[in-house]
Amino acid sequence: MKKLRENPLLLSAVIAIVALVASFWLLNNPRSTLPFLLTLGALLAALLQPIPKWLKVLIGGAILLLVIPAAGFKNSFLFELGIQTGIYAAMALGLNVVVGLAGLLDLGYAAFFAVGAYTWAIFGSPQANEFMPWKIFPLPGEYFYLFMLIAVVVAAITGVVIGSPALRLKGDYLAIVTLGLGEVVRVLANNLDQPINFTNGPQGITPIQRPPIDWFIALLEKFGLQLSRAEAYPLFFYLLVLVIIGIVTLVNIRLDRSRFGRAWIAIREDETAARAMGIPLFPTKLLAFATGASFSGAMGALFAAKQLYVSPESFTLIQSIMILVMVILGGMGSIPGAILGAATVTILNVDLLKSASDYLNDLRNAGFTLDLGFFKYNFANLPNQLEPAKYERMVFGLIMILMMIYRPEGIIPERRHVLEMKEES
Amino acid sequence: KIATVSPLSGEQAALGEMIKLGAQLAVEEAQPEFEKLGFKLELAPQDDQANPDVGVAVARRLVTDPEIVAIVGHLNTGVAIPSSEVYKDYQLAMVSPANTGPAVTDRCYLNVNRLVGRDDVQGPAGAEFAVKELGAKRIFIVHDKTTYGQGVAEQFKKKAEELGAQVVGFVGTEEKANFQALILQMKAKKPDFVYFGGIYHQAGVLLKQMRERGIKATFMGPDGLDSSKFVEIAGEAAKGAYYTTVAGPIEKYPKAKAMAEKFEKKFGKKPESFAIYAYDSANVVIKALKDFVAYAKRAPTRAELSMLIRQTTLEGVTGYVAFDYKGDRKKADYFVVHLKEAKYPGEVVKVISFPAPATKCEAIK
Amino acid sequence: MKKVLELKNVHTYYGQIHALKGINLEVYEGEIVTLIGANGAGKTTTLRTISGMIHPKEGEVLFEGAAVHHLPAHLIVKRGIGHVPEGRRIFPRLTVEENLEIGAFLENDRHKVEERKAEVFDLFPRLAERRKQLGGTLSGGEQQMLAIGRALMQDPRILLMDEPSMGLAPVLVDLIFETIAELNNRGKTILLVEQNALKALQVAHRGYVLQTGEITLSGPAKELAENEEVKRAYLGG
Amino acid sequence: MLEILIQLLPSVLLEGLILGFVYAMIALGYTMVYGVLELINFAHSEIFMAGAVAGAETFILLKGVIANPFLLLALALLIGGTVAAVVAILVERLAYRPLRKRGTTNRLVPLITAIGVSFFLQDLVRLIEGLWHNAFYRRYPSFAVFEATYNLPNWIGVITIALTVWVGFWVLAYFGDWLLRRFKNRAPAKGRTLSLVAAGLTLVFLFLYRHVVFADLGMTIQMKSILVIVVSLAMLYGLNWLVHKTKLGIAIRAVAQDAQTASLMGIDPDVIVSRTFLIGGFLGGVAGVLFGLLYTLVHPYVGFIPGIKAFTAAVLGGIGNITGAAVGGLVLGMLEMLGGTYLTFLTNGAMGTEYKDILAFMILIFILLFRPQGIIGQQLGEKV
Amino acid sequence: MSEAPILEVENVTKTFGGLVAVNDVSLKIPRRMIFAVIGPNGAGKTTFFNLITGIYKPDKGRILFDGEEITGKDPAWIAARGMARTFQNIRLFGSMTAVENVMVARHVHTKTSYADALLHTPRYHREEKKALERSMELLEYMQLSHRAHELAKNLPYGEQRRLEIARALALEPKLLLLDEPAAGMNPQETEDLQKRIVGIRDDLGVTILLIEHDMQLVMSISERIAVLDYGKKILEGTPEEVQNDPRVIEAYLGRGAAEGASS
Ligand SMILES: Nc1ncnc2c1ncn2[C@@H]1O[C@H](COP(=O)(O)OP(=O)(O)OP(=O)(O)O)[C@@H](O)[C@H]1O
Ligand SMILES: Nc1ncnc2c1ncn2[C@@H]1O[C@H](COP(=O)(O)OP(=O)(O)OP(=O)(O)O)[C@@H](O)[C@H]1O
Ligand SMILES: [Mg+2]
Ligand SMILES: [Mg+2]
Repeated sequence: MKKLRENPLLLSAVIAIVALVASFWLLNNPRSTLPFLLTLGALLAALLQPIPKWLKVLIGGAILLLVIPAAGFKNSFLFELGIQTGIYAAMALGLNVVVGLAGLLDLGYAAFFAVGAYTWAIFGSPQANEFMPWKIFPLPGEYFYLFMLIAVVVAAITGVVIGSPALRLKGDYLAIVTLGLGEVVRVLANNLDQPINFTNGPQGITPIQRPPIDWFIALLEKFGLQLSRAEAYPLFFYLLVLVIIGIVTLVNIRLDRSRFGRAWIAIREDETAARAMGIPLFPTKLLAFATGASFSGAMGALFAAKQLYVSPESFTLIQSIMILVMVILGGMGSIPGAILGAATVTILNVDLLKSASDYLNDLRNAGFTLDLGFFKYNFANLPNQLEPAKYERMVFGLIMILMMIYRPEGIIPERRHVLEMKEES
Repeated sequence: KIATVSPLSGEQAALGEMIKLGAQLAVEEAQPEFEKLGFKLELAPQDDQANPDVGVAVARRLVTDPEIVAIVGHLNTGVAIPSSEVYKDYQLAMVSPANTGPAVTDRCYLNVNRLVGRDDVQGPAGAEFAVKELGAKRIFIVHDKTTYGQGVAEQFKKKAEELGAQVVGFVGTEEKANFQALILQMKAKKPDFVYFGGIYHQAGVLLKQMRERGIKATFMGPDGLDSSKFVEIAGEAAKGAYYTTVAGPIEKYPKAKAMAEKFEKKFGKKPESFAIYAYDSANVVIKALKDFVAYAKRAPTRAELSMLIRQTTLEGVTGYVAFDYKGDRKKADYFVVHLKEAKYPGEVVKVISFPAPATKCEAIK
Repeated sequence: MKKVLELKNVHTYYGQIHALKGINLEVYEGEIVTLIGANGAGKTTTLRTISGMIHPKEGEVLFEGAAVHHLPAHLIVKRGIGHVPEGRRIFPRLTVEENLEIGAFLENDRHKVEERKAEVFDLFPRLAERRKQLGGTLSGGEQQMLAIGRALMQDPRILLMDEPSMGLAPVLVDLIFETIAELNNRGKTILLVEQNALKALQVAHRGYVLQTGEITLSGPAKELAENEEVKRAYLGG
Repeated sequence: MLEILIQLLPSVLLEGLILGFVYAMIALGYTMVYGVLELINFAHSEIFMAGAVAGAETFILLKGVIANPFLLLALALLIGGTVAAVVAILVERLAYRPLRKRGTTNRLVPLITAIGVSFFLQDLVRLIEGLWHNAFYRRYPSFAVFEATYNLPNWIGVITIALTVWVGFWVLAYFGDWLLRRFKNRAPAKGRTLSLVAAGLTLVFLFLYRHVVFADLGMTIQMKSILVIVVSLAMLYGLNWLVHKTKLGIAIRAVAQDAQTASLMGIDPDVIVSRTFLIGGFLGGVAGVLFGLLYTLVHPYVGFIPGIKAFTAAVLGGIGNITGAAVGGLVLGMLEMLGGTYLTFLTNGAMGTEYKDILAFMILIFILLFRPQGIIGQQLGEKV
Repeated sequence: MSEAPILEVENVTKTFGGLVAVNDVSLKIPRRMIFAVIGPNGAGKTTFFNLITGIYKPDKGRILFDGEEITGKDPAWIAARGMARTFQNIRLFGSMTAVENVMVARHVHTKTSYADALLHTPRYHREEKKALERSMELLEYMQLSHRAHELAKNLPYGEQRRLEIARALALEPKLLLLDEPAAGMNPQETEDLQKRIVGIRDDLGVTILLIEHDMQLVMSISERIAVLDYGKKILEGTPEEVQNDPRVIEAYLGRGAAEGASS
């Protein structure tokens, strides 16, 4: 292993081969979990190990843009997985700015997600007719892109509004206040169906317009791909999410490496010292808060368009906590960590644990007998209460505990990048 | 394979589990028959955690599994709607044993059907009985802020007001333990009738606390109260309460009785709430499947099965099942049940037959 | 004279950092021994190793002949080692009196606790005046007195003191050194770490010079104070 | 309308008080652990739940065996408390201690662990209950003694109203004075003057509304509510005594402030932390049993909402401070009840009971803005 | 000296609960001077620094910095005006590298907007490069350039103290406040430090205000000394005056130390 590390050529070769094998395996078995995981593993290894940059780009691009879409046509669940991972990754990146960089514990982050989602949901559906004079709603799907920007702005403003009182508090007090404000947003969404019907309350809003993709289908046709709308949408959203993740990551990196990023970390490390070095506390914190919020807002709008339906149930405290878990599991303050954390949690939650329980269920249905010599067990006798699907949460909790015990700094710990001094020529 | 999708973990697991068990019973009963036909019928229970994200993800998993032919689920309308958007794209049939929100079928998808009544029917049915038969004048309405509870409560309110009763309070609450704030409001408003739109575990506690604090108003709720748990939780307080339900007390149907006995033998508990709907839902699917297989000697495509399910009729444990053009049950009987003693089930005091309201379907996309 | 404390070839690490590279050191009953050395030489680490706050990777620490280096701190303390830690480490939200009482945590005899408290108040009358004040609001010098008093409440066999004069006003520095001599007169064995090497060597019987984790010199305090090298490096030009 | 509001007031405050004591009981456990580990023990709500479920089992199992309800309750409290304490200690051993041993400084890591523990415990209890009873909702049996309702004499209600009105006027007077000072540069009035003004206005008010205030106010209280109040007061005093007057208490605080130095005093921090969890867990379990008795229904997910509320209460009062937890609980309980009852009336039904949590949180924020350290919490001015 | 003093403190008082930590202190500090504040432990020296830098708000009194009133202003605002400090207990940003620590203090002198940072405009590159270069220069100046890319928390104590000074200098201060810079240093290291402090004043023209218990250091480099006791300023004067004042000897120096310092 160590030898492998020291030999970049060998390492590159190994990773490339693994990636290739995994890809083929996945393409032939798009529905099984193992090849999928192996492919992701190869992707991860390619991005994290010290191999040449062009190879990283090549492997990463091939897997993300060719292999997964190709497999996705056979198993559109992969797209769903990719989209959800992407949405959460973007949010984790946003929360990473708030919690990871600036050290502000925010337990109400889903509130901004809700704000973004409702921004598009209300105007991209007939809902707005309920309280607007002109009966022109739903707005056509083209407006989606505009509304994504609006969602960013609205979420950022919400961030400022929520942050203004909350950020004057410290530590755990901040946590509880953000938790409360997050709940406030959800309760409002749940109750603003009267006296004026803004959100349609617990009934939720549906149907929501999706951005039109005729041009996309036409484009694909040029490449010789004939897709129906139903098939094209997942692909479209998948690619859209990839683009957004790209943008969001770039924004994250750029902020991290600017004076703002340094100021955030300084505040996280020592507020008093940071102030004594000329960093105004409140505006800087607010900036972090609003930045994080805007990421979440954008993803909210996307979520609404993808889901075609929003209701307050999607924006609970558990949601906020799960995003926090992603950030910390991945490694606080670390950008690849946030993405990986989001991927881990999402894949665990909607794929791995489900596959495992499906598998156990199959064993049971087939009456499989485990025979260890001294221990015989027929799965058909598995009591009903031991339904595997019921204990996914428990397993998830256990994984969280074990992760924290054995790798508390996260999967990819934050590592401060080295500032390179550009040589004067 | 038939899949059930319902929350199996988290707070709503008790309800979700009933869906699973009901369907499981139906599937296991039908297995031998299918084996004879040379096919294998299996159940794939899935957990949607009552969360729309997870629901959609599960839906995606299911549609891409070629073995899955139909869905029995979900529990929550909020999960069902986005998930059924996915099923629709793959023409995968969904038969809902629990979603009462009008929007589920008002979208007129060909593949989406439901067995339960709609909120906009059950609520008015209850209101009619409350006002006309029980003479309710000052009505206090409470709901649980879910799609289901609030939906029913709103429809109840509309009808009750139409019929000339006064609605003195209309309050939503997510509270599960301490209802004193509501009870104090009732004390001030002095209602003679209280309607609760929601499910038994809240209703039972609310009713118990109401009686403890001396509120004597008549209590009524929708089929969310149709459970022995309701009586168990409320205890003596349950005496005199009413609820409306689509499923008459099991004893009334010989078939249902047999089913209940089998269920209890198999799972060690009584079928409750959505179990019988799930049982019937699964049976609708099974019947359609069987018909097709027997005729065509091959497994149907999803589209074929969807079409067929819409046409299928069944003499189920919940009564006669047939779907209208939107996927709603053509005609559902609504029973008003009175708990004369604090014992479940109560006595049916009235049967109201109500067709599903017609909605204009726009050109189906 | 009885050997109270002995370090044999002790190696201590902070993660990768090799802080102590084979320390050999001994303290006899009734002695004041001082440990001097530059910043980062490992003085604090030596004391922390003795009292079990950090465990050596190699070598052994013998207290009254028995190896203690594998024990957790609270068990070592139980055997009779008192430690006045670097930076005082007063419990900021306990009162002066509670700070002292917690020092006598292991003593179950109320009488003895009261007796010792009286002794400490006798030694530092200033603390008696402040007995109800929160430890965190004391001034630096008072905190130092409290830290010493707290260690005395344990009635340890040997007292480890880490830079008791750091950050103190010159008058207080004098007072602290007088106190150390006074304690020693009453029979306490003391291992003293000091930046103020001149003063330390004046009060001590013997001394060790520590340099980047190794002992480079040792001997009677008087001799060390005369040593040219020591003078140049630690006593100031 | 106003008359109804006034007549309801004593009952509302009384119910708020009871609810407040429930929150206070749970909040004590949070504060206890926070005081030592500076860790928001998110799993406390599940420890509480374990106690509640264990209490229910005790009741159900022993109902036929033991006839005396008070003895039965005592047993349930004991068993519920013990089970919760054992769970708490196990959680500490298995999940938190390894973290401490690793010396992780990041304070969010234990938080995530706590969330994991919460998930785990919820489903674990469900699994156990499911295998045992094939169902996981448990109902506390009712006993006539506990449900006996007592009418409180009217004068208590009258005094409550008078006091509330007086406080209301006092706040108004104070605010008015503040305005005068701010805009007219008047010298501040003495506290006594303000009180006198308020008292005078109160008398006028009582005179005007005497027919309302002296009508039957109908305050009732149940035996089980009285039990809750008694037990939580006992817990509060007991804990205060333990933490401030005993050696163990001083040791607990010492470990909280500086575990490493505490070990230099011969204290084994592990033992102290374990004991803290034991005490906190026991209190949580007792609270759980009383919660179940009061509100009837318990299940594996019953802890979450009261847990969040109690945690809020602990913060509101000043986290880490025992009296603060109680005060925070009471304030939160009252606010919730006031908001839940009155909002509907005040907004004419536009905003109802469902906004009570919003109101509670708004006030929480408001209070924290003026007292960032919580109501009772001490300002630990960081010394730079 | 016609120039106005860099810092004027007028009748400043600060109390904590019942304790008067700083009691009616007035002080004028001329430009380009090395000025020391000494006094017994708990005399209020650090509190005095905290008042000047805005970390505490005075209960009474006025503080003028460079002719401008700064009483009750935010510490960041004051720092941006050109006042920098070090802390009695080192307060570096532990998980940042040394050079990043210094760059943090360049915050106010870096003129990149949020949009610049996002879009990587030419101005961003220019400013970022400037900040980096300046920071490296300062590390060089404090002889720390070999440590530039190490995490601050991994540096030895003495280097951490120097890094704190480098960080403070990055603010381009007109006034530099040092709180016990020699604490925990041995005589040898103290001597180095002494030279560097004088150097900073001479090279950069920065006024220096210093708290120190090491009389050797204080007496040899400061031009004026103020003595605090129980929050009150009891004396101000040249080192000789202070050293020989009986009150100072009684309350602070003690007889032994007074001899030690003069030797
Ligand atoms: N917690 C720690 N983590 C990592 N390294 C440490 C730690 N504490 C001390 N060191 C390192 O160990 C070495 C010895 O440090 P130690 O504190 O024992 O020195 P010292 O002689 O007491 O110095 P000083 O005079 O500054 O107190 C130093 O190089 C220091 O950087
Ligand atoms: N935040 C605070 N809260 C309460 N008391 C404080 C606070 N900060 C300082 N004090 C008190 O004010 C007094 C002056 O403290 P200060 O730190 O200014 O002393 P100092 O002169 O710097 O002493 P030293 O030389 O020991 O550093 C002390 O009695 C201290 O306990
Ligand atoms: Mg040291
Ligand atoms: Mg100081």
